[in-house]
Amino acid sequence: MTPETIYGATGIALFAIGLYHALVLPSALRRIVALNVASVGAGFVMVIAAWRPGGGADPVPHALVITGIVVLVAATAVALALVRALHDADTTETDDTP
Amino acid sequence: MIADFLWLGLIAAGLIFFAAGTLGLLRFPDLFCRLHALTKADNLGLALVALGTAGLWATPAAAMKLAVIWALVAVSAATSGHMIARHARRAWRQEDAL
Amino acid sequence: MIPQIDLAAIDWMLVPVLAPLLGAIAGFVLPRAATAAGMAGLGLSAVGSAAITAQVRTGAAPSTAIGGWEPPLGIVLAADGLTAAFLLLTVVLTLAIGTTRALTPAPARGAAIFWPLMLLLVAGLNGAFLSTDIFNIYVTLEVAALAAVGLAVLTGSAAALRAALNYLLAGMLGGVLILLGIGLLFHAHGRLDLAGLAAVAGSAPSDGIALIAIIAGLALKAALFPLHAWLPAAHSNAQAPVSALLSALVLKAPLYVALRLWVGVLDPATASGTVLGVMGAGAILWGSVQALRAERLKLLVAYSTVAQVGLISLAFGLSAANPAAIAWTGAVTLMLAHGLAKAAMFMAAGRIVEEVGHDRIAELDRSPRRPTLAQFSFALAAISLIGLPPTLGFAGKWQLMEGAVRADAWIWLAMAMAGTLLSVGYLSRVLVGFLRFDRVRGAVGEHQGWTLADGPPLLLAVTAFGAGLFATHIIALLAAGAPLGQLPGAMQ
Amino acid sequence: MSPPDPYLLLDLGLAATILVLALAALRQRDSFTMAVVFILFGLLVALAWVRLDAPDVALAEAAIGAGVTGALLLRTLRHVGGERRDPAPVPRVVAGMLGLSVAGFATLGGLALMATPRHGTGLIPAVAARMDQSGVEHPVTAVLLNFRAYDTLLEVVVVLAAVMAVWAIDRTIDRAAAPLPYLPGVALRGPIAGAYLRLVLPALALIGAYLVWIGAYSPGGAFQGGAVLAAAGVLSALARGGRWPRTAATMPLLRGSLVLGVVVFTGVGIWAAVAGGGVLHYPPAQAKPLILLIEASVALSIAATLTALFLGHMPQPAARIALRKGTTNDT
Repeated sequence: MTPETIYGATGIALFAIGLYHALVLPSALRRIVALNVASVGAGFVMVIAAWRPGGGADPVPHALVITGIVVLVAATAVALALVRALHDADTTETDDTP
Repeated sequence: MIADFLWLGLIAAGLIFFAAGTLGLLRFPDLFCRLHALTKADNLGLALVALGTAGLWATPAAAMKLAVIWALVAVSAATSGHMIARHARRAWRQEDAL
Repeated sequence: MIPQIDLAAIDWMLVPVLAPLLGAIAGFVLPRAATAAGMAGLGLSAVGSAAITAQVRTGAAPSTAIGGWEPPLGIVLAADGLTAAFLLLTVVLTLAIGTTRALTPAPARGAAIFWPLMLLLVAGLNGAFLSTDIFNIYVTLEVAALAAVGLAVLTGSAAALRAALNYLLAGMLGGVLILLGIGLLFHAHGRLDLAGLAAVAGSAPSDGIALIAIIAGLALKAALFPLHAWLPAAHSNAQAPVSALLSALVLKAPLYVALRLWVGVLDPATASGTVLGVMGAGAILWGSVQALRAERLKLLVAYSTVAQVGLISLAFGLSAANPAAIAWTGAVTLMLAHGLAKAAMFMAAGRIVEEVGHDRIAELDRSPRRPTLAQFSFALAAISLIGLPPTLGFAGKWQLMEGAVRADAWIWLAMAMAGTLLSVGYLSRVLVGFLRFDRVRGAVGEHQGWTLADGPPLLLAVTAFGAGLFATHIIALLAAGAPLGQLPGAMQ
Repeated sequence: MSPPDPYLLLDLGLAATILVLALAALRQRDSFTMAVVFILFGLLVALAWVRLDAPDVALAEAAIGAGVTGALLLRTLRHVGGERRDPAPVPRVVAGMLGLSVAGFATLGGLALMATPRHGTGLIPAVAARMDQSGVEHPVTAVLLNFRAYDTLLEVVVVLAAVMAVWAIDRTIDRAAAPLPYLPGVALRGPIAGAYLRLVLPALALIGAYLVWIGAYSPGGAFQGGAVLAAAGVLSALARGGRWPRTAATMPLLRGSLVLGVVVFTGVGIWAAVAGGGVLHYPPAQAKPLILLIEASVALSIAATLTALFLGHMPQPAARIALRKGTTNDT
């Protein structure tokens, strides 16, 4: 067993956990968190692809994962803004109809 | 070699304080006691870990950075502890008033 | 004396990406000048796209290694006939949609932010069309996805917000799947350039899973049945120009990337082609039935997109399952035809809603106001979507069916025919209403029934209608630079 | 038989904890606990990535994946006061089938990943051979800001697109009827908080700038530094109850900082093309100052962007604030 196999399996497992929960969880907020977990799983696969026993990792996948993290936080922020806006829309709707 | 054991001992002692703080967080009855456990024990634990690490690293630059990190964490923990406690006390008073 | 600029010496490859990007920034910083900045960005991008197409037609196969770094390390932008066709589609659609927007009185909310979002969308799409690097393609698709979500909420209704959230979550899920596939590909092959991957793809055990993940992610973004659930609400609840953008253009980018990967990079197995075909058939049936049942015009048009994406996927599947059929040009012609016709339809539908005041299909014929030109555009676009000669839709379906006949693939042929018949069914529901407009008479001369904003959809509809006459030229352009045979920008 | 490698035991423990935390976050009943566990999850993932020789990625995950995302989650929970369940959850049968297919996909994927040998060299030699022309000494920064600078430019564009989308969403809300977007209850006020901010804000600015500068030599860079600067931005906004400063200059300044990164990045790229090299082809002699210039402006933009994404609403023009003063009821 090497760190590669341990964390590779962790990455795939995290991806599966995130994917499954992103499909079935009943609240949008939680689906967003699940997508973040799945994305970390994909990140693990890339970090594993970069890792070399004895050091000297490949910098390209590292750059890709950093880009992936930034892209995902951007999308997450928009999704959460939508969750807040929907909450506001529902609140005002129920206020209008007694 | 013997010095190394001293530094490792400091880190171990720090970890014990962390464990105690976490135990307090989990077992203490109310929010104020928990805050008490966290802010006090963790700050001391972090100081010991930082001291031990600085000794193992044995360069002035590393020691300085660790000192700054400890100071910032300590100040942040104290402030956030204060904010949480103040918020909780206000919430309490409001409940009493009702 | 006029200074001589050597047009051939200019590197046009990044113009279709950077011009809209700078237009978006100018429009964002100076909201008052957003329209001018937007149209300028689109215009400059059009010039770049035209120049690249001209180079492709001379057989130059233009390509640029950005920053001078060659693959596998650097990112190469390259263009062939397929790229040029989609760049031109983007130019035509965005100029038409932009002009309509500029001619329409601005709605109160979200007026200025429309332009920067639309230009970022164009930058992302053009970036995806030009890129030959799989990770770079992922980033460009994300630019387009976030801009599209911003555009989709501009109507401000709770329904639009809900639809946009589902749209975004589907897009994020697609993005994460693509990212996993890229990770697996890099793990096995240590590179990201399509040309390099084409040479080694399929040699590693994890390539199958990587392919499934990437294609599933793209299918989700392209709303391929049964991953289409987010589409109808997102497309029907947006403002008309935005619906046109989303339906006609944004869906095409993941389909385009899938085509590049599927046929150009990964050697498609027969079974996978059959899977695509089955998904396509499901989409045709489901989308058509829902379109037949839809009560609102925009929802009908949105469901017809589900069915049309199914037809395109059927053509994909046919070209993968029967390489002898060579139907990929048919699939691409269908994509172009759908882009033109669907944009015209959504914009015409928007104008009809504006004039009549609602889009309930059953009551469309009970209005004293007659948006005549918009109805005419809608009808022309419908004829192209159905695929009657001489439209571009006809040219696409002809190639698809000819391929199916040549490959003795009778089931595929039957599915394509069924799709055509069903589209006649749901579109005639609308067209019949148009013809019965005389049931209610308004005061004659009260309203002329058309405005300047009817011009762009009419132009698009006429283009979709008449472009079939130039189908041979379009197919010749598609074949320029031998796309999908050997990828451009391949560095040995 | 050799004794087990203690580091492998550490890896196993860490991997198991990460998986447990992921499941705990997603299946946790209480939304607030979910957010906190998710942050913890991100921090432990960062630790695992340090173990895998990826310190830059670990910094980004800790600062952005755990920090910024966590802050966004908590901010959203504060606004909506808990989660809303969908009226029509996924039926159990469908969920079971989805679970089976995802499990099958993961098993196949895991087996395929184990069966596939890692590519021998990756792009390590390609990067190493060109490091002397890159202008910086840290390979990850060389990839991000030079070899694949186009990706990074588009990445900054993605973040800008997110702000535009969030503002488009903000414009759809009828503020006269809806709850205010601010966070009055969590205001950092009082003498202790004030003293803390006076101490910490300059420290954060210094740390952010240090991370940007050190990126040229060792782990760090524009995104990690920008995230630290964003923390400063969020803290100072919280001191105002989660609002933008109410001055007429806020909006133009903010718009300027939001686009600064893209403008400088594109400007340098086009300048390089006009200078004869091609887009984003820096002359090797000037590569280092150009990269530092781009990094500094990108870090500022990332800070402004993340702050804007956290606050989630547009700054109100001063005139409109005066009009609405009678209706706001924050304390």
